[in-house]
Amino acid sequence: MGFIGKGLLDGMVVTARNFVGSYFDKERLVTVQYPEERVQTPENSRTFPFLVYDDNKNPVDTMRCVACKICETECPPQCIYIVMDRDEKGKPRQRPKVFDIDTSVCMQCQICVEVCPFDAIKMDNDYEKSRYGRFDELVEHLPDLLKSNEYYGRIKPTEATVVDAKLKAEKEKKAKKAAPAGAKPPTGSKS
Amino acid sequence: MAIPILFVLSVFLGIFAYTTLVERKALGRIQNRFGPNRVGRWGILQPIADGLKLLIKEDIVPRRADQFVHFLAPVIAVIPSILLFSVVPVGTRLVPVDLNIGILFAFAVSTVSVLALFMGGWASRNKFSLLGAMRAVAQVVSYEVPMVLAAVAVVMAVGSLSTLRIARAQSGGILNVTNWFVFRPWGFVGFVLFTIGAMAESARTPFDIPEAESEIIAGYHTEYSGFKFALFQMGEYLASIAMAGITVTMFLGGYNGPGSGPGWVGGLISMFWFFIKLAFMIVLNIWIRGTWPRVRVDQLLGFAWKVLLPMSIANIVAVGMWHYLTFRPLAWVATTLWLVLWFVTLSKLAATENVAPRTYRYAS
Amino acid sequence: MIQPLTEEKQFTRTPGSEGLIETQTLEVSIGPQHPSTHGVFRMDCVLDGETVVALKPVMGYLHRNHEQLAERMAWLGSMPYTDRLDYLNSMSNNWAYALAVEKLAGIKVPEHAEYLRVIMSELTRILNHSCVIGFMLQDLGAWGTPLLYAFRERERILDLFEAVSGSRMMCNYMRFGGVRVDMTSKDLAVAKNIVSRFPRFLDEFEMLLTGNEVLLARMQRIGILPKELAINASISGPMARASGVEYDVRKIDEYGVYGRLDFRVPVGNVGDVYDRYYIRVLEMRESIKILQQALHDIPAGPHVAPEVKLRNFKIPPGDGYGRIEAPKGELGFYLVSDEGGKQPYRYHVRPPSFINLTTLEDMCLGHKVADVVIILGSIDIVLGEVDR
Amino acid sequence: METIFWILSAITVLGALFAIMLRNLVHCVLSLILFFLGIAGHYFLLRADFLGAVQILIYVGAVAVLMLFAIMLTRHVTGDEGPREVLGGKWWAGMGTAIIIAGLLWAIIRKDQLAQILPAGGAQTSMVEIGKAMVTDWVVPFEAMAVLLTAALIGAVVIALEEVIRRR
Repeated sequence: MGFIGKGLLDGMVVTARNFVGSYFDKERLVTVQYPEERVQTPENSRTFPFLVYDDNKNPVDTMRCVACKICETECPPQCIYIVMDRDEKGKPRQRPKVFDIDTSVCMQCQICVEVCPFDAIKMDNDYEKSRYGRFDELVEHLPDLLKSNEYYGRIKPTEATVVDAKLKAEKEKKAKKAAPAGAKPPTGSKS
Repeated sequence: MAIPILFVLSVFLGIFAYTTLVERKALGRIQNRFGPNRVGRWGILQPIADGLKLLIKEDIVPRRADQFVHFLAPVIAVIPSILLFSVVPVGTRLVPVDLNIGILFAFAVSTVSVLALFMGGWASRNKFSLLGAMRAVAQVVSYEVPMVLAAVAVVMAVGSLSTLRIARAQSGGILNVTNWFVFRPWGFVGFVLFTIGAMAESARTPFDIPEAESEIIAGYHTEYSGFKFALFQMGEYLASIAMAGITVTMFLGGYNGPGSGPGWVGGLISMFWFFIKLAFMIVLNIWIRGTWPRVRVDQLLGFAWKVLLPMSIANIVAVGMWHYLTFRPLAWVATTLWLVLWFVTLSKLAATENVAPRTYRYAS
Repeated sequence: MIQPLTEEKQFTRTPGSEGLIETQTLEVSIGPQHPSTHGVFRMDCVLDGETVVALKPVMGYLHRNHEQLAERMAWLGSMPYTDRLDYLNSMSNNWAYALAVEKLAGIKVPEHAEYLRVIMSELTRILNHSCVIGFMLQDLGAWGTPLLYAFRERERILDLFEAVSGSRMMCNYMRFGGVRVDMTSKDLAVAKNIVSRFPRFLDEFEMLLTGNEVLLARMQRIGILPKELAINASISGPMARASGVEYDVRKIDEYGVYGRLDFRVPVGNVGDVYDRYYIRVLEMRESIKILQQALHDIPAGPHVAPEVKLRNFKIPPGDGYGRIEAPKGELGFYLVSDEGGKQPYRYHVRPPSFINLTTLEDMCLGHKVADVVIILGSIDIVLGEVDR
Repeated sequence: METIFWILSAITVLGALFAIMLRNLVHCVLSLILFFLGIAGHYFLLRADFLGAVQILIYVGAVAVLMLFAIMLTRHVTGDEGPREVLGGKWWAGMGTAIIIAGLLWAIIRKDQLAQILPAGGAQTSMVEIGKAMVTDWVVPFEAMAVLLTAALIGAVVIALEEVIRRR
């Protein structure tokens, strides 16, 4: 075992090595100086959900969400609130009039994304969403939630390519059937 | 008289402020992080920011606290720490006060600081504070004894209690270095004993038992906030710096070093050496703080009484041997053997069956 | 149990130094806000000087109604909640729940997914163990140095978790019949890199800690948990193994592909804090071995059983208990499904930290306050799991 | 010097008075410490540096701290102040003591003994002189004191041990 105090001195050698190492070895000094430098978040990284739309000129009409409320029911902490949009006659328009996500309740589990059959809701990776208030300000409403498909393609390229291809295939299939689009929401393509 | 005192107040308070910064930076680097680096370049203004922040912070006094004692404690914590500096010879031409009882004065003053810890802990009416106060009292009382005895060795060798005389006794030799007491067998042992004692006395890790954060929140200063808290911190840091200064004076040759001398130039060089050594002691403190875990209170007391006390008495005997064996090589061999013998015996006695390396098996 | 202190009970004798002085006891409530209770947890201690003469753990400050919540939502909905049980080890919690559901529903998990699960759960184990040692040393007063070294290594593992599952701690990674996302070859390379450099970190860590005399003096013969008590109190995990109980669910159940992997289970003799510390170090070394094998042997295939639906997932009536060797001990989920089968009729967690915590008083009596915090640290509790 | 003397004296007397008159035990000890410090100040004023430092080291650093320690091992450490009678009703005992001390002091002052004890200009004591005096002229009393203290120490240990044995 050596002499008494050897363990203590060994420890001091380790800390000295780390002290010196932190000046030269990037592996040892892993701290990132946050506002100036940022870590590149991995593509899979997720924070809060957003809604995808296809056409930049007309976000509200080209959003993929049809207000089917599947995510509302499946959401484990029940942080999603959806009201379907209706026209003057009270006929459902198949798009949400209200789509609220309470980000103070949302636990970023991605289940809404997984269950959505229309690829309408996706996970954002924007982690800088601090607000001053604790209650109302943390609720995200429809206009805040809508983001373009390009944005989605930018933050998650791999995933978006797959989704785009899938949607394109579906659209072509539909076009082959030559059914009129009618009240169906326009499905996405890389426009 | 006035200039040295001004010097002590300004320079050592500055050293205190920047010790906190250096400590935080060094601990940060030891722990692979940056440490404060936002206020000014390299965090150079951090102590000022800390001071301002603590000044304008609300001062909270518990309603059931003993108001007067609670108020008095932080004040008393600082006074002895500042007084300690008065006997530290900073350079050949700069000693604040040359008392002929310098070392004794230092010990007398440093014992008063324990009162502050007790008063703070007791007056807060907090059970954690009370535990901290009890620990502080027990710890300081136990460590005083081996520390004084370790200093007695030096006093015996020099024949004076004056810190200036002690520093002077270590000049000469090759490059003003070889006569430092730390390069004597008894001096080395005394240095180690005194350093341990000083660390315990000023409640530095691994002896920060009175304010053990993970056990009793913050010990005696749990209920202090704002500038009173700052005063406690200041007292503690100043005491530890002053103790480092006294250690330097007694064992590390004080202001002596290559080039130090009585003239103006020599005086400046001697100050340089003193501060270098002081920095060394402070860095050693920080380094230890970044590495070792804290000992337990009963282990600490046991260590003081069972290991440090016998060892310091043996050290006094060694000084006697050194004094009477005028043939130096013989003195070297004899004192070294004597001290090693004691060290081995004591470590054998102290090592109980509790602490042993273990072997582990694997489940079949 | 602590009786309310009456006049007659006020004076006690310190155990050990039989009745030198009659002293007054002091009731101290350590927690719920305390630096080393690892969360909102309270210990009502009765102290005689510094010695603990009675101690009552008080839990429930973090009660979140986990089980009842699970009983009102779909099977999958509980998966993200299991992340929050033991928030350091969401991967293994996921696995325990998935395993229970798979048992109940009779789902076969593809080989590839089983290997992914082993990789994730063993990474979780080394992450947890290194952090626990760090926390314990923090309680010992080492000013965070070991903790931050552990965090430095943990960071790499968490980065991998984020790259694979999308989140660093609340991974929500496993699904019934597999895992949510496959690991890409890049992720596998990262994992291999982590595994290859981890032994070096462990060596440094041990050099810092294992021989340290202060640490030995603080840890050895402190908080001894006898083997009989460990068995009687249903202690599991590294804590039981430190007390000499040869019990590891990985070896007994051979769930997943553990039957195929070659690893040993370290067992201690004394059952004190030091054994609990060192068993964890040894377990990390075994986990590295497992990881090396798993990363080497991982076969190609689907990452999730294709027949499992995400929505409208139903389970025929019945009950099942799935358990895994989580880093903290045996983590089990007992599930009952009734006619509808859309959600659990009964959902019960067997949380290792909670059950390991029950012996706290037995371990602490007669020791000092300073020991209480490291005994608590060596139990390795996470309040999310204790209170659920 | 005169002013300092009076200030110190006031502190000392106040400390002594508070030490017996305050209700809280800890406050009493703290006042006692004030008194000790005042005495030490007087020593310094008389240029008996060594005695002053030793006064602080032993009385403040050891005796008072041991008192605090003893208090902390008893009841009321958390500061519950119980009623405390200053003289236990025996005011006449206090009066008697005061009269005796006053008489003695008066006698000493009247005979002008103080001037003989203290050389003019204060006592120039140094460590070396005290040491020499202790091991030459006063070696027998010094050793006798040492033996006495050792005996007291052993006695304390024996009493404590007996207590332990009796308890068992």
